[in-house]
Amino acid sequence: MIQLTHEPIDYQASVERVRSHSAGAVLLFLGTVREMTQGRQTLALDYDAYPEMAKVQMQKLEAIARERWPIIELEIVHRLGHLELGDISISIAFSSPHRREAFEAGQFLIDEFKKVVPIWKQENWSDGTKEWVHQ
Amino acid sequence: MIQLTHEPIDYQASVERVRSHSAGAVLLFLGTVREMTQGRQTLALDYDAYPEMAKVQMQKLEAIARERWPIIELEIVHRLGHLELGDISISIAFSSPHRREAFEAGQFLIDEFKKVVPIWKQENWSDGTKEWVHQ
Amino acid sequence: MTLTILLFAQAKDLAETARCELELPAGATVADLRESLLARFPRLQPLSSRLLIAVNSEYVAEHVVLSPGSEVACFPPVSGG
Amino acid sequence: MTLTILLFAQAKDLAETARCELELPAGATVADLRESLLARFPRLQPLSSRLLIAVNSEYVAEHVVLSPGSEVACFPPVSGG
Repeated sequence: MIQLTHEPIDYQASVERVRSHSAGAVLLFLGTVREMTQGRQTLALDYDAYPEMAKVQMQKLEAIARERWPIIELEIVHRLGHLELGDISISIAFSSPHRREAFEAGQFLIDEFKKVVPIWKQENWSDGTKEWVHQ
Repeated sequence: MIQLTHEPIDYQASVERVRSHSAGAVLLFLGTVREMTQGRQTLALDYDAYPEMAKVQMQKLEAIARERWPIIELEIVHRLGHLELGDISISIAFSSPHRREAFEAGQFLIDEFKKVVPIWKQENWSDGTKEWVHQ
Repeated sequence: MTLTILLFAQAKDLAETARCELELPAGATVADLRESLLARFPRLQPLSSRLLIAVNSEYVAEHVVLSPGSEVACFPPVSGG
Repeated sequence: MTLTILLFAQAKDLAETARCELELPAGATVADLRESLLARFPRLQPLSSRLLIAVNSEYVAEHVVLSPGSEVACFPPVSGG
């Protein structure tokens, strides 16, 4: 299941939904708003998206991961809009029979997400300037 | 923080405690009781431990991980006693500035945990037999 | 054909619009669209080589031929997560 | 010296006790203790080479010399997590 939301992410609900009697492992990755980036202080982040394409790309990502690893249940939620320090921007939760594949799949999912899903963040620096992040 | 408990593990409390404004990533790994193991059906698991040594080894594990990766906050909780299908046996939650080190550290922590921490599980197979697991 | 282009993030800010229409000859490719877009919005030039173009929610190669009715989007490298 | 040995998991089940006392000469090593333990509990034999011995909550090498008052534990490979 993939989702874009403007509300705070309820990661516990995701974890509960992916738990399974077939699973020996559950992995949850959260991206959170970090205060310091290369010596500069952030006050907040604003996330913008191209929602229709983001959903298509997220679904593709899920399909690719399911082809490569025996994922049982998977939920990816990304938050959009204005996020304060410490807020959760993304939650990736999934279950798998064994632990090793869980770490591989988790790293793949977040790495690929950051390459292909059309979402952009704008830094609100503490000096009052705003800046789009283009990694 | 490391903990052994006979109660269900409150992983959300762990995640909330490790979240930090210095963190860009939070990783949670849960081990859960899987029904099928190499074609055999489990009804439940019983976990036994040598608690004093388990705590020493868990603290060592935390110290080694903190030396190798810039972990901000870390909590490892292992449950002991009788666990039913789907129950959480271990929760490893921690925060780090960036995501890459999170996956490396997470894999290290669970792999090493399973090698050095004196905890043993006994399978309650569906045919009524019990068997200690010695991997 | 007339194509509607959606713009996002810094591309939207630099172009000062979230969407625009471009008139392109039949058989025009993604490369042609890129050229036409930069001509229309010279302020996109600094992003130029990094500007991504998607057609119907998929990333496409420069030589792909555009069809009328396609949903085209133009944006800088993504930075979600 | 008299050492108290704690037994866990399958080692406890096979020995049918969670603790025992062993009388060892001064200067005895972990290897000596292992031998003495297997002599006392022949039923531990199937676990023999896999039996782990810890002293004061640390894994120790076979040549380490034991001290009176050490907390010694004996158990099969761990399987937590």
